[in-house]
Amino acid sequence: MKQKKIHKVFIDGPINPDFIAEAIAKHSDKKNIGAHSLFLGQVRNDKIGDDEVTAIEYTSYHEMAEEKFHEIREDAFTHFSLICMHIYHSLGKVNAGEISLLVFTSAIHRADAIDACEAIVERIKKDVPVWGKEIFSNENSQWKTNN
Amino acid sequence: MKQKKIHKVFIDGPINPDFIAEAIAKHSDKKNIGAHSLFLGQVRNDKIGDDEVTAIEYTSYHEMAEEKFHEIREDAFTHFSLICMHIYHSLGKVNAGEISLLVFTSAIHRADAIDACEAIVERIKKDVPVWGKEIFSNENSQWKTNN
Amino acid sequence: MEINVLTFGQVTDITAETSLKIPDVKNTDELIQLLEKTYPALKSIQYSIAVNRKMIQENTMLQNEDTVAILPPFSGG
Amino acid sequence: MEINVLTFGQVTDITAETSLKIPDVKNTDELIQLLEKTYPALKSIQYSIAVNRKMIQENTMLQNEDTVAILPPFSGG
Repeated sequence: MKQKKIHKVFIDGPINPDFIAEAIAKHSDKKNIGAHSLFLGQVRNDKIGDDEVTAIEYTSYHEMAEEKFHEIREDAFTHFSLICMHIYHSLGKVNAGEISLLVFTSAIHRADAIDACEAIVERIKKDVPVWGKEIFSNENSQWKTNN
Repeated sequence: MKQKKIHKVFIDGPINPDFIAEAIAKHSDKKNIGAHSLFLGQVRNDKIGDDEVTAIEYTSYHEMAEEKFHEIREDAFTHFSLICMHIYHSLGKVNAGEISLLVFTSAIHRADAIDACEAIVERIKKDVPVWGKEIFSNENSQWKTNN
Repeated sequence: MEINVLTFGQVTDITAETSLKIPDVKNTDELIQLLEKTYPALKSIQYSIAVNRKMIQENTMLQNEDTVAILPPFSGG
Repeated sequence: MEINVLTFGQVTDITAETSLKIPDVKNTDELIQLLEKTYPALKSIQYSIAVNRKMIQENTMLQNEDTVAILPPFSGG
């Protein structure tokens, strides 16, 4: 049986811009790449009345989420002509203005990178068991819903 | 008459990952942003026989290009619900593996950021008077063609 | 025979436990009936069910040591 | 009356000059005829024309000091 290569997806806390820069820089020796597409999810300070979201706390069903990320990865390589793809998702607390999701696809041609990136983002939102709890400035909280 | 705000697009040489990280980090105080979409164009080492592209040298019709970038910018804000958008394009020599184009859109919701980014990339390739000359390892060169 | 039940998000808010051991249930319908009886608030929320990390849509037979996860709507990203 | 002509990319490879001053042409068709006569290799390549930084599709009247750019296919990005 083929050994699954484990790609670490979950990151404790926010995804820092420097981490993204490093991820980009690592591709400079893959000289057949012509296009990268990156999606970044940033935590919004949504307002409800006088109150606003100050952070989201992410939890996951870790084992199932990793299987789903693996499946999404395999499907992306099947459906798109990709050279690389990387997914990073935060767990724990991420403040408003910080980044909680990075999807990063690379291809010879731009259409593959762009279309794959978008498809992967949709799959993550829909299929991966991760939950965000919105923490408000008055210390109330509510479970986030995706649309 | 409305004053045009000048957005500097052209960068001398490659666009460095650290520059991209800074561009991302600057958005952390815009807390109504929920999604960023980034497109990066990387110079490919395309091969012709034994020879390969080692760099592209970019030139432009500067005044017209700036007007086009301005028009693309205005159209993007008209057609998509964007909070921010930035375009950076290299001039001069960019080696294979280095980045020559960054399109960076930010919105409340992901669809606006993603769709705008893609539309802007297509417009840049089609409408902006920039030319890339591919420099080969044997010092030959040829003018790049977009598709 | 014993089933491991895992809860997440709003479901954990209701059960107050992230994992439960439930004996003597033959299938997921029986398990859900039992859980909704024990935690009536479950009836008022949306959730999906995964057996051994696979989403199920229909009543599914359970084996000893199976893991059933009660999953509120995902909201990652 | 004098027209400023700007060239780029492959066009500059042919003209060997990035800018030319052309006197006494009334419109873009006349200008192009003159340029293709001076630089016959221009006939073998594709190019577009911009007058004062606006792309034109049809013959266009020229004024003194207008800038006409001869633009090979774009390949930015």
